[in-house]
Amino acid sequence: MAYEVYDGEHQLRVEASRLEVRPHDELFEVEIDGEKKIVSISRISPAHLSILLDGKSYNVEVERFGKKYQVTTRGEVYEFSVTDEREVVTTEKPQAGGRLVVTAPMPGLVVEIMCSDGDQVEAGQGVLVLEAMKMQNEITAPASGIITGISIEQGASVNSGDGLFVIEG
Amino acid sequence: MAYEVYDGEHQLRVEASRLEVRPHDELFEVEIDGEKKIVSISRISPAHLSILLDGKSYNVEVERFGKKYQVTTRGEVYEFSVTDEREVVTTEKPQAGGRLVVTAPMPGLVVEIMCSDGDQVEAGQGVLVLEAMKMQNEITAPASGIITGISIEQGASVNSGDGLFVIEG
Amino acid sequence: MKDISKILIANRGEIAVRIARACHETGITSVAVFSEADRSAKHVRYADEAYEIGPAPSVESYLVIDRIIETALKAGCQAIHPGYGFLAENPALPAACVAMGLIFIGPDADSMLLLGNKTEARKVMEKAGIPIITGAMEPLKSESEVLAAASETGYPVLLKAAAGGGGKGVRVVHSEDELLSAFRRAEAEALSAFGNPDIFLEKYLIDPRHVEMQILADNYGNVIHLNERECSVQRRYQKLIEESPCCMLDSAMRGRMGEAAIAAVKASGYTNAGTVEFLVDSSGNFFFLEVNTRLQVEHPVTEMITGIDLVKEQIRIASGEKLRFNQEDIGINGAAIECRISAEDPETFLPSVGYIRELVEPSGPGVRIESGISADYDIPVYYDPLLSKVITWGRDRQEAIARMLRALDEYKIKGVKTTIPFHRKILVDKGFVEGNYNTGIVARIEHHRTDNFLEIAAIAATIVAMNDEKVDFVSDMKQDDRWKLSGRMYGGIRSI
Amino acid sequence: MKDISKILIANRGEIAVRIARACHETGITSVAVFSEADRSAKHVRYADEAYEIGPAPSVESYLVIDRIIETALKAGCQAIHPGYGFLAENPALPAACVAMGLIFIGPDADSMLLLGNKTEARKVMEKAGIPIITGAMEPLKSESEVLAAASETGYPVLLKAAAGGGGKGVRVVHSEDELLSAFRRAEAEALSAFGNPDIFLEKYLIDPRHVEMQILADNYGNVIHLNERECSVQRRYQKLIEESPCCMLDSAMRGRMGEAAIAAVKASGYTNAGTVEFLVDSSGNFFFLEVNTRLQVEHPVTEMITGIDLVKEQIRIASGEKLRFNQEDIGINGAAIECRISAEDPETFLPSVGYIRELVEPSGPGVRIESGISADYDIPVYYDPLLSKVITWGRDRQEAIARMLRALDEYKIKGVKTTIPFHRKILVDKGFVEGNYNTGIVARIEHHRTDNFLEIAAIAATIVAMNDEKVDFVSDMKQDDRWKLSGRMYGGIRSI
Repeated sequence: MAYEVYDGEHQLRVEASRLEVRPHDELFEVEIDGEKKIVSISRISPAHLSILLDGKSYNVEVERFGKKYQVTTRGEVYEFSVTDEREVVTTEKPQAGGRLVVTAPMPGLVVEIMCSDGDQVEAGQGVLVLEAMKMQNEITAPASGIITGISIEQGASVNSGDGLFVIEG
Repeated sequence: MAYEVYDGEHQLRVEASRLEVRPHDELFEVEIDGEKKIVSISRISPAHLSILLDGKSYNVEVERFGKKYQVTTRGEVYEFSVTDEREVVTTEKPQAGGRLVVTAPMPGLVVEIMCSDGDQVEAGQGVLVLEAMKMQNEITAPASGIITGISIEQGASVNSGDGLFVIEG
Repeated sequence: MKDISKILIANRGEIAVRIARACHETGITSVAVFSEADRSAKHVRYADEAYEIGPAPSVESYLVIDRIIETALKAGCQAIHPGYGFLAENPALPAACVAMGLIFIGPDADSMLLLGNKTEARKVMEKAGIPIITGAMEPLKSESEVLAAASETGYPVLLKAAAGGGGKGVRVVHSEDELLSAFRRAEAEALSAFGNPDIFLEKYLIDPRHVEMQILADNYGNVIHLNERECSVQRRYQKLIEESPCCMLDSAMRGRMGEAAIAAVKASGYTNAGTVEFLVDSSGNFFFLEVNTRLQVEHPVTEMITGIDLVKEQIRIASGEKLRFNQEDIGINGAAIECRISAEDPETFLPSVGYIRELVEPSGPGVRIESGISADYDIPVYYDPLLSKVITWGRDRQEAIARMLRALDEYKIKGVKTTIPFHRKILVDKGFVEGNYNTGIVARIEHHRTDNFLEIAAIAATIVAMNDEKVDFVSDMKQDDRWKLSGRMYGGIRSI
Repeated sequence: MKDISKILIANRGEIAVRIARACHETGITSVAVFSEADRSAKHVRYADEAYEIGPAPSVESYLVIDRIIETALKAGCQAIHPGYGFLAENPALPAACVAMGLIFIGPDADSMLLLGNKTEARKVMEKAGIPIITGAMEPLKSESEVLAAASETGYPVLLKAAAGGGGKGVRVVHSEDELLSAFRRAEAEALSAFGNPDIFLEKYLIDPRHVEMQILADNYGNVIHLNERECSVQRRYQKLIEESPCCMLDSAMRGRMGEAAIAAVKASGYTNAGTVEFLVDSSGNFFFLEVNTRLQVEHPVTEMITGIDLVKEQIRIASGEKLRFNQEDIGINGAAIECRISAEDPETFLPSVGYIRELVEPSGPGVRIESGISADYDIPVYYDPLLSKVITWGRDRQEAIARMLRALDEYKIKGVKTTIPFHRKILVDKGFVEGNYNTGIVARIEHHRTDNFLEIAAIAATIVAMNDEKVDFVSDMKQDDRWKLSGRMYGGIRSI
């Protein structure tokens, strides 16, 4: 099966097929942008692969956050979306005139709310302050619109992903 | 439920009941040899417990080998059998006039076999040499008797637990 | 000589473990305290004893002096070590210790109080003949005082909280029309952070170097310095990388700064371990900044080049021992660097909380780790994002840097974002490598990425994705949604 | 000056990682080789490149000179580092390197050959005026020669293989009636181990100290020593704990031993890093034992007290650089100790193979780990049981010992038995702590256990057992059976 791997800048087509499962590694034939390579992969731990390719040895750490893969090797960090070629590719467009639910990007304490329901805000305007790990982080409006559903109170603890407020465009 | 914990020298009766499950630990009431204590246990990893008892903090590593538990804390290593009180306790006696299957205590290479089937051996007499990790280890007869079933050949690789030979008493 | 055989460590994280290690090595029983969120934290497991002192927020646990004193007494401790942060610079703790017959491992309340007040400290230093930055000698009580002081000093000026520290209540002002509003905001911030609105003003030095002297002072008037630390790699007045020795100091300048530091300590009646911070301008003039009346985060670089265990010396001094060293005994052996590893995005420095799924620590020649984390550890959201420190030693600075790069490559902390990629960028920066840098370095570092390993990374991502397709995604749905949202939010958060 | 920018490391385990780290720090590309059993081993993952060289048994992989040379050439290496063990003391490897235009990081084949032959080495040393142990100067070819040599030397005597090392072909003989059978067994063992049955004889010193001098020699006749290492904690001629400096040496005796070591190196035309081993009797007389023509397992203790990275110096010397140090540049900074951690039962020293389920390595001030293992690693049965080495440094020996005890307490290797409990016993032994010990120390260590933590251990076992009852046991049945059998087997195995 082929995958589209996209880091925000480069789009690569990668097709890998398992040739052999051995006691300490697996051999794959990988076709990347039309070029075929034989790759030995040893999965040291869930997040840690040892890859041998043309004699080069790479310790590669792969972490998945949702559908994004964050890959670290030799000090470089890459962030990819990996899409099955057969999937319908829909580009997420910014919603015009829609409804945007803003959620907490990290767990924390709501120390200040600077807007009220019904306020008109500009994109980038501060809406509330979330304190996490002794640092105060201002959560700003991702788009211009009207604040409609502030769902938390000052002093509340929120978890990552909890709804904070809604902006209607 | 009560358990009999035995380290080859001391026999302790331990009864533990879970009082409370909290986000970072569990509280137990433990009765050990008639004395009751409240113990906080935090399981850091499968083999690693953090125990707080009367303010003392113990990092305890527990590894199970079969029904034996090897426990390490503050540099001391203990080996226990832990038996449910309700289990029928049968002391394993050395088998007289029986059949003893001797298995490989470690994976290795059989580099020498010093006996043949039908040989009379004394307890402690060398029967074969198993090489593991560059060291040669002589496997001796655990009891006197007649060697009957040498099931491996010189040069063979064996795994831990593979049968090596049988002694009939 | 007072007996210290049991110490309560009034802290958490890597510094609590560091202090417990010193106790372990000297046969002292260590007592940890912990909040409800920290039951399974490393410092609790490391200590010989551990007691819960309250709920997760530090104002209800690590900052409650009464609970800490009570716990120390109950556990039979003779002494309390405050570490850094939390109560380490709060004079109420040494005062409470004295009242209850406990030894505080640090200076007495009076010198801590004196040095904690920035304007008072400036006056003491000026009197002792130590160079201070031009500016106001008293808190500025009115707008007219501020305007007068600023035009006398000359722009740019820096407004600072008299009771302050850690960058709170600080404003750079470039011209008179910004001055009054900046003054009002600084006052408000100082009041909220320190309960004291006093603001004073100094000449603002553009991109100085931050160089500090480690000192040790016993209770008998003996004071020595243990060389300098260069701490110019800073962001928002928070140090990120420190090293010793500082490449710009020759032994003559080191001697002058050391003498100034010793004079500063003597003038304030300070004892135990402390740090005198200086700013150094591009001409090599140095100016008193402040005294940190405690162990510093970056103390290990000094330990690496002097071979002296500062925590053990702190305990010895507190027990009433005389200093074991004269100034002539203190040499410089090689070079050492420290990188602070935080749970933060390496580009935006936004906090990254989460669960440490995998941890591989570097080691080998010249590498030391001071860590408060372990595998299978859930980082609490309530405390500082500092996870650990990597310290490397080399025969020379070049070797220390090479070892740091190697150590960072070996260090794997999976589950949260860390500042490791940021540190790598600094360490290969031409200015840093040449030793030619100042506090402006972080602002000019670029976060570009090479595409050298793009293909291998893409292959790895594909292989893992193929494998992931076999597992059930249901449990990940929420995380997936969260990702999309935080993706949309990108650029919508700023640390303030 | 020859260019060395890419090195093949002809080894595995901790020493291969150690060498790759030195390459990483100096910008040299490292090339690992591995057997089929080692695909996922740490040294393969650590190196920049890695090539498979054959099946698991080392005679089919790590010992195949042709495969190693071929791999080095194919990968474009300029040099080969042999580490220790495997091919490190086989003169055929440097000879093959020379023939193929590769640099061997070590001495040349001739001096290796000379020093590898124990009787030839004794002759060279005697001629150079270095004290040797009384005994035969030539291999003993007949029973009458053996009888004559033994009665001339006086009992007890030690029979040794001329081509030998590592305790193979060695027999202690206390009286004439044991002599001839011991001689025949030693001959057979020497033939099987080294392909050479030659045996010679020395006076057997009862419980001497083992003290060795680290040397560095460049290609221009410059030779220096880097102080001694005390390696008297041995079992069956295998070192278990090493330290530097040795407490019984004053600077005069250190000077004399250093001069003897330098003379030994010069007499044999030896270059690169090497070690001259001596036995020291209870009166402080020292006698030449042998030269190890390679890096030693215990080289880190020397690195810790001198600040010199021996692997980097080996590479520099091999590339044709002159020594960067004079003898006067080499000091002694503090004290260092090393404990070798093996996958062995800490009482019986029987190998313990298995899967490393969990790994927590110690760190903090003065602790260094050199390790070839990682978590989730299956220890292959084919190779040496050495897993890692813990090295600690202290301002003095007492601090180094205290740090080692702390480090061993922090070190958690779960899944196999290790020698960590053994090391703790040595480190608290009165003779060891006082520095008053010799090669007899291991035999007299008692493996008693305290019952101090019996109750807490019993509680932990019970809690885990309660929890285990909930899980399905089917997959453990085999292990269970195995345990019972190995329980029965207890005392039925002995290492030979």
